[in-house]
Amino acid sequence: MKVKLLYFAALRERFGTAEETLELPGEQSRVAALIDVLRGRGGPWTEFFATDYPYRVAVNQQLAGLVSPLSDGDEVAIFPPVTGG
Amino acid sequence: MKVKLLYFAALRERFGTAEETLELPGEQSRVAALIDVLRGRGGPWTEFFATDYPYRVAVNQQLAGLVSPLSDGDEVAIFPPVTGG
Amino acid sequence: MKIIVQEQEFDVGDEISGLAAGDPGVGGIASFVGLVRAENEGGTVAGMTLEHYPAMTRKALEDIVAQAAARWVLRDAVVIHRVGALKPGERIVLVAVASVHRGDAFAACEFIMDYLKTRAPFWKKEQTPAGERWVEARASDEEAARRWR
Amino acid sequence: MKIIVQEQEFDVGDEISGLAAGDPGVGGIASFVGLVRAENEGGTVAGMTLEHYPAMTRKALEDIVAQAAARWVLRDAVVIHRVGALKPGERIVLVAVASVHRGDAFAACEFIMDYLKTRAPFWKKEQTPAGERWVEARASDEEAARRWR
Repeated sequence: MKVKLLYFAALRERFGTAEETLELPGEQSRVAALIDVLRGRGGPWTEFFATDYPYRVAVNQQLAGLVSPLSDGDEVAIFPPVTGG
Repeated sequence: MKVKLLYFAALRERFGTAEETLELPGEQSRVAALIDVLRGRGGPWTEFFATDYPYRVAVNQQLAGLVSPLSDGDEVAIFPPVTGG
Repeated sequence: MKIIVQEQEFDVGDEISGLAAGDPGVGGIASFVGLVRAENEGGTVAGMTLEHYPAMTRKALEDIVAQAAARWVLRDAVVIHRVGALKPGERIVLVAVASVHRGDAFAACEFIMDYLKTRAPFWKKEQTPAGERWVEARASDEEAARRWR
Repeated sequence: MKIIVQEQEFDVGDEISGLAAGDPGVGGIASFVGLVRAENEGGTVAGMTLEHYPAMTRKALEDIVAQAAARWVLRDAVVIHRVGALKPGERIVLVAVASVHRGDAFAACEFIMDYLKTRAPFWKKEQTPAGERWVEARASDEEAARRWR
Protein backbone atom coordinates (compact mmCIF):
# COMPACT_ATOMS: atom_id res chain seq x y z
CA MET A 1 0.00 0.00 0.00
CA LYS A 2 1.02 3.57 -0.63
CA VAL A 3 0.44 6.75 1.37
CA LYS A 4 1.05 10.34 0.48
CA LEU A 5 3.21 12.04 3.11
CA LEU A 6 3.17 15.80 3.76
CA TYR A 7 5.48 17.80 6.02
CA PHE A 8 4.79 21.32 7.25
CA ALA A 9 6.64 24.25 8.78
CA ALA A 10 9.81 23.34 10.72
CA LEU A 11 9.49 19.65 9.72
CA ARG A 12 9.27 20.52 6.04
CA GLU A 13 12.52 22.45 6.44
CA ARG A 14 14.18 19.80 8.56
CA PHE A 15 13.45 16.97 6.11
CA GLY A 16 14.09 19.21 3.09
CA THR A 17 10.87 18.13 1.42
CA ALA A 18 7.18 19.05 1.53
CA GLU A 19 5.75 15.88 0.04
CA GLU A 20 6.59 12.29 -0.87
CA THR A 21 4.89 8.98 -1.56
CA LEU A 22 5.76 6.07 0.71
CA GLU A 23 5.27 2.35 0.19
CA LEU A 24 4.19 0.43 3.29
CA PRO A 25 4.00 -3.38 3.57
CA GLY A 26 0.51 -4.98 3.59
CA GLU A 27 -2.93 -3.68 2.71
CA GLN A 28 -3.63 -2.00 6.04
CA SER A 29 -1.27 -0.29 8.44
CA ARG A 30 -1.09 2.11 11.35
CA VAL A 31 0.54 5.47 11.94
CA ALA A 32 3.00 3.80 14.36
CA ALA A 33 4.24 1.49 11.58
CA LEU A 34 4.73 4.44 9.26
CA ILE A 35 6.75 6.27 11.91
CA ASP A 36 8.89 3.15 12.40
CA VAL A 37 9.65 3.10 8.68
CA LEU A 38 10.63 6.77 8.77
CA ARG A 39 12.79 6.29 11.89
CA GLY A 40 14.65 3.50 10.10
CA ARG A 41 15.51 5.61 7.10
CA GLY A 42 18.67 7.23 8.44
CA GLY A 43 19.65 10.90 8.10
CA PRO A 44 17.30 13.60 9.47
CA TRP A 45 14.43 11.08 9.86
CA THR A 46 16.28 8.79 12.24
CA GLU A 47 17.63 11.78 14.11
CA PHE A 48 14.24 13.44 14.42
CA PHE A 49 12.13 10.41 15.36
CA ALA A 50 14.64 9.42 18.04
CA THR A 51 13.80 12.62 19.97
CA ASP A 52 10.70 13.20 22.11
CA TYR A 53 9.61 16.15 19.99
CA PRO A 54 5.80 16.32 20.24
CA TYR A 55 5.06 16.15 16.50
CA ARG A 56 1.45 15.93 15.36
CA VAL A 57 -0.04 13.60 12.72
CA ALA A 58 -3.14 14.07 10.58
CA VAL A 59 -4.63 11.29 8.46
CA ASN A 60 -6.83 12.50 5.63
CA GLN A 61 -6.85 15.99 7.16
CA GLN A 62 -7.99 14.84 10.61
CA LEU A 63 -5.75 14.85 13.68
CA ALA A 64 -4.73 11.26 14.38
CA GLY A 65 -2.74 9.19 16.87
CA LEU A 66 -0.14 6.44 16.63
CA VAL A 67 -2.80 3.73 16.60
CA SER A 68 -4.85 5.35 13.84
CA PRO A 69 -5.33 2.98 10.86
CA LEU A 70 -3.88 3.68 7.43
CA SER A 71 -5.19 2.47 4.06
CA ASP A 72 -3.88 2.68 0.54
CA GLY A 73 -4.11 6.22 -0.81
CA ASP A 74 -4.34 7.96 2.57
CA GLU A 75 -2.85 11.40 3.00
CA VAL A 76 -0.68 11.56 6.12
CA ALA A 77 0.66 14.89 7.33
CA ILE A 78 3.35 15.26 9.98
CA PHE A 79 3.90 18.67 11.52
CA PRO A 80 4.90 20.62 14.64
CA PRO A 81 2.35 21.64 17.29
CA VAL A 82 0.26 24.34 15.66
CA THR A 83 0.80 28.03 16.42
CA GLY A 84 -1.97 29.94 14.66
CA GLY A 85 -4.44 32.41 16.10
CA MET B 1 -29.66 67.60 58.24
CA LYS B 2 -30.95 67.55 54.70
CA VAL B 3 -30.42 65.02 51.91
CA LYS B 4 -31.30 65.23 48.24
CA LEU B 5 -33.37 62.21 47.18
CA LEU B 6 -33.49 60.92 43.60
CA TYR B 7 -35.76 58.20 42.19
CA PHE B 8 -35.17 56.40 38.90
CA ALA B 9 -37.06 54.24 36.42
CA ALA B 10 -40.03 52.31 37.84
CA LEU B 11 -39.59 53.96 41.27
CA ARG B 12 -39.67 57.45 39.77
CA GLU B 13 -42.98 56.52 38.15
CA ARG B 14 -44.33 54.81 41.24
CA PHE B 15 -43.62 57.77 43.56
CA GLY B 16 -44.60 60.28 40.86
CA THR B 17 -41.44 62.32 41.41
CA ALA B 18 -37.80 62.29 40.29
CA GLU B 19 -36.30 64.38 43.05
CA GLU B 20 -37.01 65.86 46.45
CA THR B 21 -35.19 67.25 49.49
CA LEU B 22 -35.76 65.47 52.78
CA GLU B 23 -35.08 66.69 56.32
CA LEU B 24 -33.69 64.05 58.70
CA PRO B 25 -33.28 64.47 62.48
CA GLY B 26 -29.71 64.95 63.83
CA GLU B 27 -26.42 65.80 62.15
CA GLN B 28 -25.60 62.25 61.03
CA SER B 29 -27.88 59.45 59.95
CA ARG B 30 -27.97 56.17 58.08
CA VAL B 31 -29.74 54.87 55.00
CA ALA B 32 -31.91 52.66 57.23
CA ALA B 33 -33.22 55.71 59.10
CA LEU B 34 -34.03 57.45 55.82
CA ILE B 35 -35.95 54.39 54.61
CA ASP B 36 -37.89 54.35 57.92
CA VAL B 37 -38.91 57.98 57.36
CA LEU B 38 -40.09 57.16 53.83
CA ARG B 39 -41.96 54.07 54.99
CA GLY B 40 -43.80 56.21 57.55
CA ARG B 41 -45.00 58.72 55.01
CA GLY B 42 -48.13 56.92 53.86
CA GLY B 43 -49.33 56.54 50.27
CA PRO B 44 -47.05 54.86 47.71
CA TRP B 45 -44.02 55.09 50.04
CA THR B 46 -45.59 53.08 52.85
CA GLU B 47 -46.96 50.62 50.32
CA PHE B 48 -43.65 50.20 48.52
CA PHE B 49 -41.31 49.95 51.52
CA ALA B 50 -43.59 47.36 53.13
CA THR B 51 -42.78 44.93 50.30
CA ASP B 52 -39.58 42.92 49.88
CA TYR B 53 -38.78 44.53 46.53
CA PRO B 54 -34.98 44.48 46.14
CA TYR B 55 -34.50 48.21 45.59
CA ARG B 56 -30.96 49.60 45.39
CA VAL B 57 -29.55 52.69 47.13
CA ALA B 58 -26.63 54.88 46.08
CA VAL B 59 -25.14 57.57 48.34
CA ASN B 60 -23.22 60.25 46.51
CA GLN B 61 -23.26 58.12 43.33
CA GLN B 62 -21.85 55.00 45.00
CA LEU B 63 -23.86 51.85 45.67
CA ALA B 64 -24.63 51.76 49.40
CA GLY B 65 -26.31 49.55 52.00
CA LEU B 66 -28.79 50.12 54.83
CA VAL B 67 -25.98 50.79 57.31
CA SER B 68 -24.22 53.36 55.10
CA PRO B 69 -23.84 56.72 56.90
CA LEU B 70 -25.54 59.89 55.68
CA SER B 71 -24.41 63.48 56.20
CA ASP B 72 -25.97 66.84 55.46
CA GLY B 73 -26.02 67.55 51.73
CA ASP B 74 -25.66 63.93 50.59
CA GLU B 75 -27.31 62.80 47.39
CA VAL B 76 -29.26 59.59 47.92
CA ALA B 77 -30.69 57.70 44.95
CA ILE B 78 -33.22 54.88 45.24
CA PHE B 79 -33.82 52.71 42.19
CA PRO B 80 -34.72 49.25 40.87
CA PRO B 81 -32.05 46.61 40.17
CA VAL B 82 -30.21 47.85 37.08
CA THR B 83 -30.91 46.41 33.62
CA GLY B 84 -28.37 47.96 31.25
CA GLY B 85 -25.95 46.24 28.91
CA MET C 1 -9.10 54.00 28.35
CA LYS C 2 -12.33 55.40 27.00
CA ILE C 3 -15.70 55.42 28.72
CA ILE C 4 -18.63 57.03 26.95
CA VAL C 5 -22.38 57.27 27.55
CA GLN C 6 -24.17 58.65 24.52
CA GLU C 7 -27.42 58.64 22.53
CA GLN C 8 -25.81 58.17 19.11
CA GLU C 9 -24.78 54.94 17.38
CA PHE C 10 -21.09 53.99 17.47
CA ASP C 11 -18.85 52.18 14.98
CA VAL C 12 -17.56 48.86 16.32
CA GLY C 13 -14.77 48.58 13.74
CA ASP C 14 -13.43 52.06 14.49
CA GLU C 15 -13.48 51.45 18.23
CA ILE C 16 -11.67 48.13 18.00
CA SER C 17 -9.11 49.50 15.53
CA GLY C 18 -8.47 52.52 17.73
CA LEU C 19 -7.91 50.38 20.81
CA ALA C 20 -4.24 50.16 21.77
CA ALA C 21 -3.30 51.37 18.28
CA GLY C 22 0.47 51.44 18.02
CA ASP C 23 0.99 49.51 21.27
CA PRO C 24 3.52 46.83 20.24
CA GLY C 25 2.68 44.55 23.17
CA VAL C 26 -0.97 43.97 22.38
CA GLY C 27 -1.69 40.44 21.21
CA GLY C 28 -5.47 40.41 21.24
CA ILE C 29 -8.69 42.29 21.72
CA ALA C 30 -11.79 40.67 23.19
CA SER C 31 -15.06 42.50 22.76
CA PHE C 32 -18.76 42.25 23.35
CA VAL C 33 -21.59 44.04 21.58
CA GLY C 34 -25.03 43.97 23.19
CA LEU C 35 -28.02 44.36 20.86
CA VAL C 36 -31.70 45.17 21.31
CA ARG C 37 -33.54 41.91 20.75
CA ALA C 38 -36.84 42.01 18.85
CA GLU C 39 -38.17 39.30 21.15
CA ASN C 40 -37.90 39.19 24.92
CA GLU C 41 -39.56 36.72 27.27
CA GLY C 42 -41.69 35.50 24.40
CA GLY C 43 -43.08 38.92 23.45
CA THR C 44 -42.38 41.19 20.51
CA VAL C 45 -40.37 44.30 21.33
CA ALA C 46 -40.94 47.32 19.09
CA GLY C 47 -38.22 49.36 20.77
CA MET C 48 -36.87 50.44 24.13
CA THR C 49 -35.86 53.49 26.07
CA LEU C 50 -32.74 53.43 28.19
CA GLU C 51 -32.76 55.65 31.26
CA HIS C 52 -29.68 56.24 33.41
CA TYR C 53 -28.41 58.20 36.44
CA PRO C 54 -26.09 60.65 34.70
CA ALA C 55 -24.11 61.78 37.75
CA MET C 56 -23.32 58.18 38.69
CA THR C 57 -23.04 56.31 35.38
CA ARG C 58 -19.53 57.36 34.39
CA LYS C 59 -18.16 56.86 37.91
CA ALA C 60 -19.70 53.38 38.06
CA LEU C 61 -18.23 52.36 34.70
CA GLU C 62 -14.80 53.80 35.59
CA ASP C 63 -14.84 51.88 38.84
CA ILE C 64 -15.70 48.62 37.05
CA VAL C 65 -12.90 49.06 34.49
CA ALA C 66 -10.45 49.94 37.31
CA GLN C 67 -11.38 46.71 39.09
CA ALA C 68 -10.74 44.76 35.89
CA ALA C 69 -7.39 46.51 35.43
CA ALA C 70 -6.39 45.50 38.96
CA ARG C 71 -7.15 41.82 38.26
CA TRP C 72 -5.84 41.35 34.73
CA VAL C 73 -3.19 42.82 32.42
CA LEU C 74 -5.09 45.42 30.38
CA ARG C 75 -3.33 47.50 27.74
CA ASP C 76 -6.43 49.47 26.83
CA ALA C 77 -10.21 49.32 27.13
CA VAL C 78 -13.29 51.01 25.77
CA VAL C 79 -16.82 51.00 27.15
CA ILE C 80 -19.60 52.72 25.19
CA HIS C 81 -23.17 52.55 26.45
CA ARG C 82 -26.08 54.14 24.69
CA VAL C 83 -29.09 55.80 26.36
CA GLY C 84 -32.39 57.10 24.99
CA ALA C 85 -34.61 55.48 22.36
CA LEU C 86 -33.34 52.30 20.65
CA LYS C 87 -34.87 50.04 17.99
CA PRO C 88 -34.56 46.22 17.69
CA GLY C 89 -31.20 45.20 16.21
CA GLU C 90 -29.49 48.41 17.33
CA ARG C 91 -26.36 48.22 19.45
CA ILE C 92 -26.75 49.09 23.13
CA VAL C 93 -23.26 48.55 24.50
CA LEU C 94 -19.70 47.85 23.43
CA VAL C 95 -16.99 46.61 25.77
CA ALA C 96 -13.59 45.94 24.21
CA VAL C 97 -10.38 45.07 26.04
CA ALA C 98 -6.85 44.88 24.62
CA SER C 99 -4.29 42.71 26.38
CA VAL C 100 -1.03 40.87 25.84
CA HIS C 101 -2.67 37.45 25.83
CA ARG C 102 -6.21 36.40 25.02
CA GLY C 103 -7.01 34.85 28.40
CA ASP C 104 -6.76 38.22 30.15
CA ALA C 105 -8.67 39.99 27.37
CA PHE C 106 -11.57 37.51 27.52
CA ALA C 107 -11.77 37.47 31.32
CA ALA C 108 -11.61 41.26 31.70
CA CYS C 109 -14.20 41.81 28.96
CA GLU C 110 -16.66 39.34 30.46
CA PHE C 111 -16.04 40.69 33.99
CA ILE C 112 -16.77 44.26 32.84
CA MET C 113 -20.00 43.11 31.14
CA ASP C 114 -21.13 41.12 34.19
CA TYR C 115 -20.45 44.04 36.54
CA LEU C 116 -21.98 46.59 34.17
CA LYS C 117 -25.14 44.45 34.07
CA THR C 118 -25.48 44.46 37.86
CA ARG C 119 -23.80 47.69 39.06
CA ALA C 120 -24.09 50.42 36.42
CA PRO C 121 -27.24 52.58 36.76
CA PHE C 122 -29.11 51.88 33.51
CA TRP C 123 -32.74 50.83 33.20
CA LYS C 124 -34.56 49.55 30.12
CA LYS C 125 -38.20 50.19 29.32
CA GLU C 126 -39.54 48.08 26.47
CA GLN C 127 -42.34 48.99 24.09
CA THR C 128 -44.48 45.90 23.40
CA PRO C 129 -47.87 45.32 21.77
CA ALA C 130 -49.29 45.12 25.33
CA GLY C 131 -47.84 48.53 26.26
CA GLU C 132 -44.65 49.70 27.91
CA ARG C 133 -42.93 47.67 30.59
CA TRP C 134 -39.76 48.04 32.65
CA VAL C 135 -37.38 45.18 32.02
CA GLU C 136 -36.78 43.18 35.18
CA ALA C 137 -33.31 42.28 36.37
CA ARG C 138 -32.38 38.65 35.72
CA ALA C 139 -31.18 36.44 38.55
CA SER C 140 -28.69 34.91 36.09
CA ASP C 141 -26.95 38.29 35.81
CA GLU C 142 -26.43 38.42 39.58
CA GLU C 143 -25.05 34.87 39.46
CA ALA C 144 -22.71 35.79 36.61
CA ALA C 145 -21.34 38.73 38.61
CA ARG C 146 -20.92 36.62 41.76
CA ARG C 147 -18.60 34.19 39.96
CA TRP C 148 -15.82 36.80 39.99
CA ARG C 149 -15.68 37.29 43.78
CA MET D 1 -21.72 30.61 9.55
CA LYS D 2 -18.66 31.88 7.69
CA ILE D 3 -15.19 30.37 7.77
CA ILE D 4 -12.49 32.00 5.67
CA VAL D 5 -8.73 31.57 5.28
CA GLN D 6 -7.23 34.40 3.27
CA GLU D 7 -4.14 36.53 2.72
CA GLN D 8 -5.94 39.90 2.67
CA GLU D 9 -6.90 42.09 5.60
CA PHE D 10 -10.51 41.97 6.82
CA ASP D 11 -12.81 44.60 8.31
CA VAL D 12 -13.82 43.82 11.88
CA GLY D 13 -16.74 46.26 11.90
CA ASP D 14 -18.22 44.81 8.69
CA GLU D 15 -17.89 41.26 9.95
CA ILE D 16 -19.51 41.97 13.30
CA SER D 17 -22.31 44.01 11.69
CA GLY D 18 -22.95 41.25 9.17
CA LEU D 19 -23.20 38.59 11.85
CA ALA D 20 -26.76 37.49 12.49
CA ALA D 21 -28.02 40.63 10.76
CA GLY D 22 -31.80 40.65 10.89
CA ASP D 23 -31.99 37.78 13.37
CA PRO D 24 -34.43 39.12 15.99
CA GLY D 25 -33.26 36.71 18.69
CA VAL D 26 -29.64 37.81 18.89
CA GLY D 27 -28.81 39.63 22.12
CA GLY D 28 -25.06 39.82 21.88
CA ILE D 29 -21.90 39.21 19.90
CA ALA D 30 -18.62 38.23 21.55
CA SER D 31 -15.50 38.51 19.45
CA PHE D 32 -11.76 38.19 19.55
CA VAL D 33 -9.17 39.76 17.28
CA GLY D 34 -5.61 38.39 17.40
CA LEU D 35 -2.83 40.78 16.40
CA VAL D 36 0.81 40.37 15.41
CA ARG D 37 2.81 41.63 18.40
CA ALA D 38 5.94 43.67 17.74
CA GLU D 39 7.58 41.96 20.71
CA ASN D 40 7.57 38.27 21.50
CA GLU D 41 9.51 36.50 24.23
CA GLY D 42 11.52 39.67 24.78
CA GLY D 43 12.64 40.04 21.16
CA THR D 44 11.63 42.48 18.45
CA VAL D 45 9.51 41.03 15.68
CA ALA D 46 9.76 42.71 12.26
CA GLY D 47 7.05 40.54 10.76
CA MET D 48 5.87 36.99 10.39
CA THR D 49 4.81 34.46 7.81
CA LEU D 50 1.84 32.21 8.44
CA GLU D 51 1.93 28.80 6.79
CA HIS D 52 -1.01 26.41 6.81
CA TYR D 53 -2.19 23.03 5.51
CA PRO D 54 -4.76 24.16 2.95
CA ALA D 55 -6.59 20.86 2.52
CA MET D 56 -7.11 20.55 6.26
CA THR D 57 -7.50 24.11 7.55
CA ARG D 58 -11.12 24.68 6.59
CA LYS D 59 -12.21 21.23 7.80
CA ALA D 60 -10.48 21.80 11.14
CA LEU D 61 -12.11 25.19 11.64
CA GLU D 62 -15.54 23.88 10.63
CA ASP D 63 -15.18 21.02 13.06
CA ILE D 64 -14.25 23.41 15.90
CA VAL D 65 -17.24 25.68 15.20
CA ALA D 66 -19.53 22.63 15.01
CA GLN D 67 -18.31 21.50 18.43
CA ALA D 68 -19.05 24.96 19.83
CA ALA D 69 -22.51 24.91 18.25
CA ALA D 70 -23.20 21.57 19.94
CA ARG D 71 -22.28 22.95 23.37
CA TRP D 72 -23.80 26.45 23.30
CA VAL D 73 -26.68 28.28 21.64
CA LEU D 74 -25.08 29.93 18.60
CA ARG D 75 -27.15 32.04 16.22
CA ASP D 76 -24.21 32.77 13.90
CA ALA D 77 -20.41 32.72 13.86
CA VAL D 78 -17.54 33.93 11.74
CA VAL D 79 -13.93 32.77 11.74
CA ILE D 80 -11.40 34.54 9.53
CA HIS D 81 -7.74 33.54 9.66
CA ARG D 82 -5.05 35.16 7.59
CA VAL D 83 -2.06 33.39 6.08
CA GLY D 84 1.07 34.68 4.33
CA ALA D 85 3.19 37.67 5.30
CA LEU D 86 1.99 39.85 8.19
CA LYS D 87 3.46 42.96 9.84
CA PRO D 88 3.35 43.91 13.55
CA GLY D 89 -0.02 45.37 14.54
CA GLU D 90 -1.84 43.60 11.70
CA ARG D 91 -4.81 41.38 12.47
CA ILE D 92 -4.23 37.62 12.23
CA VAL D 93 -7.56 36.19 13.25
CA LEU D 94 -11.14 37.16 14.00
CA VAL D 95 -13.61 34.93 15.81
CA ALA D 96 -17.06 36.39 16.43
CA VAL D 97 -20.07 34.56 17.83
CA ALA D 98 -23.68 35.79 18.00
CA SER D 99 -25.99 34.31 20.62
CA VAL D 100 -29.17 34.97 22.53
CA HIS D 101 -27.35 35.67 25.80
CA ARG D 102 -23.83 36.86 26.44
CA GLY D 103 -22.71 33.86 28.50
CA ASP D 104 -23.02 31.53 25.52
CA ALA D 105 -21.41 34.05 23.16
CA PHE D 106 -18.37 34.51 25.43
CA ALA D 107 -17.91 30.81 26.12
CA ALA D 108 -18.25 29.75 22.47
CA CYS D 109 -15.89 32.49 21.27
CA GLU D 110 -13.19 31.59 23.79
CA PHE D 111 -13.65 27.86 23.12
CA ILE D 112 -13.21 28.38 19.37
CA MET D 113 -10.04 30.44 19.97
CA ASP D 114 -8.59 27.87 22.39
CA TYR D 115 -9.28 25.00 19.99
CA LEU D 116 -8.08 26.94 16.96
CA LYS D 117 -4.80 27.62 18.82
CA THR D 118 -4.21 23.91 19.45
CA ARG D 119 -6.00 22.07 16.61
CA ALA D 120 -6.03 24.18 13.45
CA PRO D 121 -3.01 23.64 11.18
CA PHE D 122 -1.33 27.06 11.16
CA TRP D 123 2.34 27.77 11.88
CA LYS D 124 4.02 31.11 12.48
CA LYS D 125 7.55 31.99 11.46
CA GLU D 126 8.81 35.25 12.93
CA GLN D 127 11.37 37.58 11.43
CA THR D 128 13.64 38.92 14.19
CA PRO D 129 16.97 40.81 14.22
CA ALA D 130 18.63 37.44 14.94
CA GLY D 131 17.04 35.86 11.87
CA GLU D 132 13.92 33.83 11.26
CA ARG D 133 12.48 31.45 13.85
CA TRP D 134 9.45 29.20 14.04
CA VAL D 135 7.19 30.20 16.90
CA GLU D 136 6.94 27.43 19.48
CA ALA D 137 3.61 26.22 20.80
CA ARG D 138 2.85 27.47 24.31
CA ALA D 139 1.97 25.02 27.06
CA SER D 140 -0.58 27.57 28.29
CA ASP D 141 -2.53 27.13 25.04
CA GLU D 142 -2.80 23.37 25.64
CA GLU D 143 -3.98 24.06 29.19
CA ALA D 144 -6.55 26.56 27.95
CA ALA D 145 -7.95 23.99 25.51
CA ARG D 146 -8.02 21.25 28.18
CA ARG D 147 -10.32 23.33 30.39
CA TRP D 148 -13.23 22.67 28.03
CA ARG D 149 -13.18 18.86 28.24
